[in-house]
Parts: sequence; structure tokens; C-alpha cells
Amino acid sequence: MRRIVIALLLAAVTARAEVAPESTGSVETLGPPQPHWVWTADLLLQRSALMDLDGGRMLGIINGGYGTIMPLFARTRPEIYVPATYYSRGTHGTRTDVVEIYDPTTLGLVGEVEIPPKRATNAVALGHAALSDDDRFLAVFNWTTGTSLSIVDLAARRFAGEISLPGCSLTYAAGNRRFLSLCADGAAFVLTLDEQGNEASRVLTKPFFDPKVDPVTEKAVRVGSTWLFVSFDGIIHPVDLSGPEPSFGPTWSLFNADERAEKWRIGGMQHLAVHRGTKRLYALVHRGERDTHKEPGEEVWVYDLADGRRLQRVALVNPGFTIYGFPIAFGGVGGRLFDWLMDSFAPPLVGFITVTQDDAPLLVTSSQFSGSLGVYDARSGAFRGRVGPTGFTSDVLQAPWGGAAP
Amino acid sequence: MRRIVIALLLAAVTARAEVAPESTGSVETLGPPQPHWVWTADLLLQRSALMDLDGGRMLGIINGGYGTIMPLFARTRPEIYVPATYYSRGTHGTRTDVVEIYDPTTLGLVGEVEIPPKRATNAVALGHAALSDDDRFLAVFNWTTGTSLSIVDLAARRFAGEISLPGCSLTYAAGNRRFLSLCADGAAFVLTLDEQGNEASRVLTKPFFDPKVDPVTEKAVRVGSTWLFVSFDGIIHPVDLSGPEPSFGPTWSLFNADERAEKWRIGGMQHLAVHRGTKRLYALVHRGERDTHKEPGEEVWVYDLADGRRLQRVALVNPGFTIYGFPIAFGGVGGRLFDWLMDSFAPPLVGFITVTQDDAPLLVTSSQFSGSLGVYDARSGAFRGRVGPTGFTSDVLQAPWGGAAP
Amino acid sequence: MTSRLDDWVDRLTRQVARRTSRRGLLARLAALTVGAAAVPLLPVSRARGASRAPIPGEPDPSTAAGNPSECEYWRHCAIDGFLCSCCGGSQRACPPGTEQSPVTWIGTCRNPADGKDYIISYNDCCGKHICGLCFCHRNEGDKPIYFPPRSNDINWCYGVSTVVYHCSTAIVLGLATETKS
Amino acid sequence: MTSRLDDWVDRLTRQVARRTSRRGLLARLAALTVGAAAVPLLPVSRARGASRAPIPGEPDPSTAAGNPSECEYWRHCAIDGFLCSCCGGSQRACPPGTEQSPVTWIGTCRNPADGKDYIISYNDCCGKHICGLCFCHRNEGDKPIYFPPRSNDINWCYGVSTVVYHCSTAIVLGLATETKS
Repeated sequence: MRRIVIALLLAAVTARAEVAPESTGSVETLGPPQPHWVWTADLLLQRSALMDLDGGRMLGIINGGYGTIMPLFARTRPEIYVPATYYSRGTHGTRTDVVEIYDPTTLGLVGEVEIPPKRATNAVALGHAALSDDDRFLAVFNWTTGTSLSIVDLAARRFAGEISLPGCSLTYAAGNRRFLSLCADGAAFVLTLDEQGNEASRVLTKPFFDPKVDPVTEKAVRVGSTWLFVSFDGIIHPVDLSGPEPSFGPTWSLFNADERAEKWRIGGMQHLAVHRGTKRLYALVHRGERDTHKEPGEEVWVYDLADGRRLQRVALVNPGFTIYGFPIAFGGVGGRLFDWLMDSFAPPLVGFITVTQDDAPLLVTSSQFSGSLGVYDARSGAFRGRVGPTGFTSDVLQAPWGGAAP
Repeated sequence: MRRIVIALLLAAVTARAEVAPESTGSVETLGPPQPHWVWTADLLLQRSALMDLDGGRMLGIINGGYGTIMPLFARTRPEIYVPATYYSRGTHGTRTDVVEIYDPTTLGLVGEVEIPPKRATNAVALGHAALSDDDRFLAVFNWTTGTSLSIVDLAARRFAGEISLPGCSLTYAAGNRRFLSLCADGAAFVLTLDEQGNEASRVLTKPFFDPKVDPVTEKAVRVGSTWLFVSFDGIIHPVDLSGPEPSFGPTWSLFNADERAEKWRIGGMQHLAVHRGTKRLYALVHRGERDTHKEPGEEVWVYDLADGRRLQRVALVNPGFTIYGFPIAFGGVGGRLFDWLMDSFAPPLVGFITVTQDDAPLLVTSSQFSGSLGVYDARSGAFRGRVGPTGFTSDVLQAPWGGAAP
Repeated sequence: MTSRLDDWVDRLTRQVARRTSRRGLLARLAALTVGAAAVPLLPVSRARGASRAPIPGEPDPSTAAGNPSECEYWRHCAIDGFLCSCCGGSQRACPPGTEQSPVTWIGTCRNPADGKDYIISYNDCCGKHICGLCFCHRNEGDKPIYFPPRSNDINWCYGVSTVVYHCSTAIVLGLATETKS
Repeated sequence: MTSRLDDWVDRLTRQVARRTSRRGLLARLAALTVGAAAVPLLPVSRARGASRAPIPGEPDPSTAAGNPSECEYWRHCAIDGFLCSCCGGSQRACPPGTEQSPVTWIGTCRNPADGKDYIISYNDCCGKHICGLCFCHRNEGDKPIYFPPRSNDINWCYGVSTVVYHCSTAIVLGLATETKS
């Protein structure tokens, strides 16, 4: 080590045209959140990564624990919430569930709230936690063969209590105190909280769909106080939570008779997105038989929510393929050739879509094994290119920042 | 659910030619350990997997924690020991280091001994923990920029104490109470324990090699009371621990002048293996420049330890390539064609080798990204085929069972 | 994990420097095809599973429909996970050191050997990290998470020590009384 | 992780069933080449890193030797890990939310811009799980673990909250007094 010390002393005096000695210990921080910053989860690396779609680079990551990883983003305070499950010995030992609180500028952990070790660790991220519009309460869906919600008071950073669900599952928020769940018979369950996060009232409706005939998926999107659920057969079921009792808007179909004959179906693990400013619905579709409701999509169909009219069909390309984080592609001429072949011949295999909420919105796609994103102009549908690698695998996409409020 | 219950009742009476109803809840157990059962670590899946080389199948796994995973296998009692590091929140929180104890028949956890949270989590598994010949004491190498050993009394299942190392690292056992470490100046440090696992005596030798000129690697093998270290340039340094003071046997070279001219070098992350019965040394070699001491090997050279004569050169094939656990290969005719192409044209890229200790010994190889094993007859060098997939990636190989004692 | 993963990826990186030129053509060839073909390509060959005596009433074990290590095994029509037959267990038993969940989801699968529909229970084996081999996901009759008895997206590791999922079995409970809808 | 991993692998599995026949030829083509070529193939393209102003005295950032997101960047001659420049940091700074280890190993790398040798400090960034991008492992002057100041196999995440490794920086400490041995 002595020679190194000497080197430093010498460097101090001799450094001129040379590269100047640098200091250690610096850590990047992020500027204000941008609309084109998108989070993409990676379950193999147990994280969600923040990608800058304009800069085409990774900005940082937040790790999660066992099971699904889907951060929730406060609008009224600079905080990100990650429900997480841990075992004291990794795969065994004592289980601890927490809601971890991160700072969106430093991506550093700033707090945690312990919750009952009952959090559901299912294969779907969507509908498993919900944040009230005023960021006061977080509801976490619990699955222990029985179902319940853990309510966290985020202002006080305390566990407010557990509320049982009557044979219902999942949680979707609308407004400041209202949370929706779906029941096994096709009914809706609406829970209203009081100011302490305890149950103020509950409503269990009659079934609004038949799960045995044509179930709605868990992958719903929200417009204002209305949640839009889509069924395996492509029927949109609006559920309005503005009143104490939910109201079920008129249903409408993504597909006409001819399209059904062509076997167009909804598919993938995150198959709906909404641009709130233009009130457009984006649906990930493919041609397939019955029971292909989780198969990846080949096109995104765009609808006007005002009248359910389809505005556009966007043919998708493969979002890119990586192996253990290494993108399979070329630079230079070979790169353009490879991209052309990928665009032309690779199956799109899109499993996840989302849309940014700004006035120049982007449609973002990923495949679960891609570790890479496909980016499109959400208005024209034009393919803008790929951004990646994002990690080893891809999961739920989130564009939480910018644009109109829900 | 009702229809299911009915179905069961009916099945009970109608089942005849049909597949008979089966019971739930059964779990496999293993028979007595076999010489051709080999453990292969997978750091992406944080485990070591037990593969039956004859049956060509996985028998089970043992998980580890953060960092390297290398189980240690008792000879005198049915126990497997896994030094492991955990954080209470996965990537953060409180650190806990333990030695976990598994039953080799059930692969179930049967106990743990907590040790100081100082265990080294380096990129090399070998030399980081050592078991005394009588299975009484386990030494775990600690790295906290300073170095020490954590001694575990395995008979009492208690932490016996921490013993500091004087600027030395790693640990290699020989006999019942003696542990060897290597020092930064090329000296050897030998620790002798008393019956309580405390330090009985220590010996710090003069340097037996020059780390600045030609360092020995951490990837040593043991024959009797002698550890064989190999240097970057292929010089074998025997260190005999049979006496209270280590003795340094005559060094010899894996390569003659012509072979050096051809730039043959040792390489890979586990590049030595010994068959104790026939006293043969297996060395993983490649052609490369200086600083290629971790590059994968293309051949295994076999030596007679009695006279250092080279008996054979074994040209290696690629152990097989998997992506996220899916082997890239074909069945049937395409499979044979693919295998032929793999054998003929794929770079061997072997990073790890070991040899089984029975009288029909097998030479086993893996690449760190292969998730698959290459198997050879260790006597003839004939390639017997590939066994896999073993997981997503491959790491240190261990063939702990059968054959002569060390 | 990191360091070792490093060293594993290292093999890739190092080889590039040495082989890109030499194998440039081969690399290009692979690049052009893998993007489109890697997906269908990967699972073409599968881990060799346990070789066990044929079960009375089942298809010939030499066929995919009769081989518990194949995704096409007749019992797997609604499975979602790694096949325990490839992980040290079987279609009926968990691998060593894991626990079998007593609660799970149900599938109704047709046995090509007798043309009859059977109730299949996909009990998860739990307590060790994912097996990672012989992944198989088929969704015949699969329903969303709010309809638990038919949902294969639910982590069914309950009633056991941990919710950590390792692999899935496919156990015959008996004949279905109704043919498949 | 399991379930989601399932669903991700699911895409592979499902596609096989649908495409094996259709893309059989393509698959075969890829299979024959990927085994030999996948390794050199993979890292040919890399994540786009931070675009920053050139550092005085360094090679042209448009060249690999001057690009902190490339393994060939001149400072990386003894690095072992993921390049922080691809992970939200830079060659000098850690990504958001990580901590930079104050202790580390040292390399001596020649700067092609001035032909001089510099002492490079590869401080690890710690506290988050591996970045996974832009892996780079070069061993110029690397020594075994018992020679810590020159060993890149040591996990250098010490003097920080956790030993969990995320990525590595490459910081110029100054000119080396001796030219590289």
C-alpha cells in the first residue's frame, strides 16, 4: 500500500494535463420526478427499476422482498411505499411483513410500518395494495386462505388495523376512504374507512358478473371514481365508487362479432391502460382460443372512453430480448439490421402495457422474460424504439408521475 | 367445491380401470449417499443442488443465504453444514450469520448455530470454511477488512469462539485440530485448537511463495495431510500439516518449457481436483496471456502425484447451455445433431471441475452460466454426456461421498 | 450471490473479447435467429425426471401425455409452476426437505388413456426457493384470484411453515362427475 | 418471486406450444448457433449509460476506451462487477439510495490519452441487490483473496450499512509512480 500513498502525494503535485484525482464517496440523487420515468419490476432481481424513457437509461432501483413487487406512489408527499415480505432466514425462519417507505429523490429507505404477516404473495401484482387519494391510508390485501385487508395509516406511519373480507379478494381505491374488492360470486364489496382507518361502513352488492361464465380479470384501470374491469371475453364492466353504494355502468365490448370470429381476446398480465387526459383506453389483445387469457398480446387496441369507439390498432413489436441482463442486439449497421429483423419477425410476446400521463404520452410494453421495454407514441401508435436492459426479467409497469389526477 | 366432493365419493366406488385416487402429503427422502451424487451450487437461485450423475436427475436442493454457498459434509454423523448470511429485510436490516445443519437423507433443516456476523461473502467459495477430520469443529473465515476465524463446536452445536488471524486469510483443515491460512506476504499460518475449540498454539512460517511474483490460488486440493496449492504460472506448492509446524514439500510444475511457450495456464474458479484412491491430480488449463488466471479452461490435464508425471490430456466439451433453467438442446435426431455441434464447435468454457472418489470415478465439469454438468470417465477421459439442467447458473462442485478418506 | 454471479457472467464477458471476431459470423447468425426463435427454442428439451413404474390407467410413459416430467403430461392441464418430477419429487410427492401444502387449486383434466375427466389437485411443495426446472403453465379452466379454488395465480403455500414456493405436484383426487365444460 | 417468475417463464412455455412447428426451422437454426455463439453474442450491445461531459485528460467519450458504460473503458482494467454508469450512477458516483464503500481494491490502468498509468480505486456501491447491468470483469494485476489490496474477488462492501453489493465505480486516485509491471 505504501507505493499507493506515494503515488497520491506525487499525483497531487504533478497532475496537470493528466486526469485530475477524484474524490470518493459521492452518491447520485434524482431531480423532480418526470412523466417519462417508468418503473419496471423484476422478480428475479427482486426489485423495481426506474427507467428514463427519454434518456434511455436506468436511474435507480428499489428492492422488494418475497413475492410480487409493486411500489405505490404518494401524490401529496415525497414518499414511495413498498409492501414487502421477509423471512429471517431467507426461505425459512420468522416471517415479517412491512410497508417500506422510500424517498423518491434519494431512493433511500426512510421508514417502515410493520403489518400482520398475511400479505398475499400471488402471481399478480395488480389489485394487491391500494392507496387512498389523499395518501392517508394504504390497504394491503391479505391471503391466508381466508381474506382480509391490512390498513396502514401513512400519516402516522402506524398499522391501523385488519378488516376482514366476506369471501372477497383484492383491493382497489377510489376517493379518500373507499376501497373495492371482488367476490367469488361476482359481487362487489365496498369498504369505507373512518378517520382512524377503522371500518365506517361496508356494502356487499349483488353479483355484477358471472365468474363461472365470463369472469373479469384482476387487471383493472381507473378513470376518475370509476374502475374499468375487463372480462376474459373482452366485456368492459365499469364500477363507479363515487357514491356510498357502487354503481355499475353499462357494459360494452372491446370486440365486435367479426373480431370475435377472428378469436381476438384480451391477454397478458397487465392488459389495460388509460390516458386520463385524453380519456383513451389501451387494451392488449391477441388471437387465441379459450383459456389463453394470460397469453402475451400482439396488438394494442385504442378506444375512446366517451363512446367506446375503437380509434386505432397498434401492431406491437418484440420489446427486446435479454439473457441475464445482456441485451441480444448489435451496435452499428448490424444493430439496425438486427432491429429490423426483430421488428419484422420476432413474436411481440407483450405481457405488460402502461401509458404515461403527460400531454406527449408514451405507450410502454414489456415481456416477462425481456428485461427490456418497447416504447411507442401513445397518440400515433408509432414505435419509437427499445429502452433497456432494465434487468433480467420484466414485470408490472408503472408510470406514476405527471398528467391529470386520477 | 361441492361437485368436487361428489366426485370424490363417486370415484371411490367407480374407480377400477381408471387411475386410482391418490393421497396428498407425501414427501420424498433419499437413500444412503452415493459416490456419483454431486452437489452443484447456483448463486442466482441461492442454493446447491444434488445431482445423480448416473440417473441424470436432480435429487433435491439446499438453500443458502447471501454470498457464496458451499455445504460441508460430515463423515462421522449424518449432517450437512451450510454457513449462511441473512439480513432481516433481505438487502438491509439486521445481519445474522449462522451455520445451518441439514439432514442428508431428508434435506431438512435440523439445527443452526449462530456465529458472529462477520463471515466473508467473497467471489470464491473454496477456502472460506473448513471441517476438522473428526467433524468436531468447523472454522468459518471472517472478513471485516480485518480477518479472523469463527470456530463452531459441532458436537455441542455452539459457537466456540473467534480467533484472530495475523494478516492472513482463508482456512484449510487437516487432521482433527489443525487449520491452515495464507498470508499476504506468502507465509503460512497454522492454528491448532484445543478440545474446547480455543487456540492451543499458532505457527506463522516464513513466506513459501512470493505473491507479487507468482501467487498461489485459493483453489487448493488436499491429499492426506498435504494441501496442494497451484500458482498462476502452474507451480504446485505442497503444504504438509501432519506436524505442529507445516512443512513445504518440493514444488513442481504442471507445464514444461514448450507448454509455457504455448501459453498453457491454470484457469477457472475451481481448477484442481484429486482422486485420492489413484493419487491422480486433475488440473483445468487453457491457453492465455498473463492475468487470465480466472478464464475458463479448455482441457483437463491429469498427473500422477507420485512423480508429477502427466498421464493424460482431456479435451473438454461445453457442459451445456441453459437459459433460466431451460436447456438449449433437442430431443431425438435433432438432439444428437445439436450435441455433436456443441461437442465440436462450442467453446468448452469450463470454470469448475471435481472428481468422484469411488473406484469408477467420474470427472465433472461446469461453466458458471451453464446450469448443466459435463461428465467424463475420470480414468479414460472419455466424455460420457451432459447432466442437467441443474438450475440457472453453476458454481462450486462437490463430490463428498464414497472412496478413500482424505 | 453478487460476487459469484459476477464471476459467472465474467465467463461471458471475457469470451466476447476473445471470440467476437473469431465467431463473429456465428454470433450474427444466432443473433438474427434467437430473437425470433429463442422463445420456442428454449424448452424443447427438458430435464430428465424420475423414471418410475407406469401408473395403471395412465398413458404410455414414453409419450409426453404419460410422462410426469413433461408439461404435456395429461394431469398438467391447469398447472402453474415447476414440475416436482424434475426437482427430486414426483407428480405425487414433494422433493426432499419441502412440505406439501394441504390446500390448493383444482383442475379438471381428461386422461387420454380412458377419455375420462379427473379432478387434479395441484398441491404446491414449499419451504425451499424455486426449483427452477421444468416450468409449466397451462390454464384450462383457470379463474382469477378472487375465485380461489380455480386460480393458479395464487401462491398456495399455506398450512405449511413458509409461503416460499418450490414446485407443484399433480395428484389425482378422483373422477370428475361432469365432463369438462 | 416465484409466482411472477412462473408467469414470466410462462410466456416461453406457452409460445413453444404455439410456435414450435411454425418456427421449427428458425428454432433449429438458433439452437445450432446459440450454443456456440450465445456467449460472444450476448454483451455485444450494452445499456446506454449516463451521457456526461468528457473528463479532461480522458480518451474521446465516443470511443469504448473513453466511455464509462463500456467494459473497455480505460479505468476498468482490474474491475469486477456491474458498472455503476449503467445503474443510475457514474464511474465516480453511486446510484441513488446506495452507499459507497470507503475501502476497496486498487488497479493500475494506463490512460491511452496520455500513455500514463493511474491508480484506480474500485469503490463498490452497496445496500441494494445487484444492478445486473453492464457486467465487466478484467483482472490486470488481480491477486488472490489473501492479498486484499489487489483482489477483485473480495466483496468490498464494508464500512457501510450492509455487505449487499450493487455495482462498482472506478475512481482516479492519481498517477502511479511506477509504470505497470
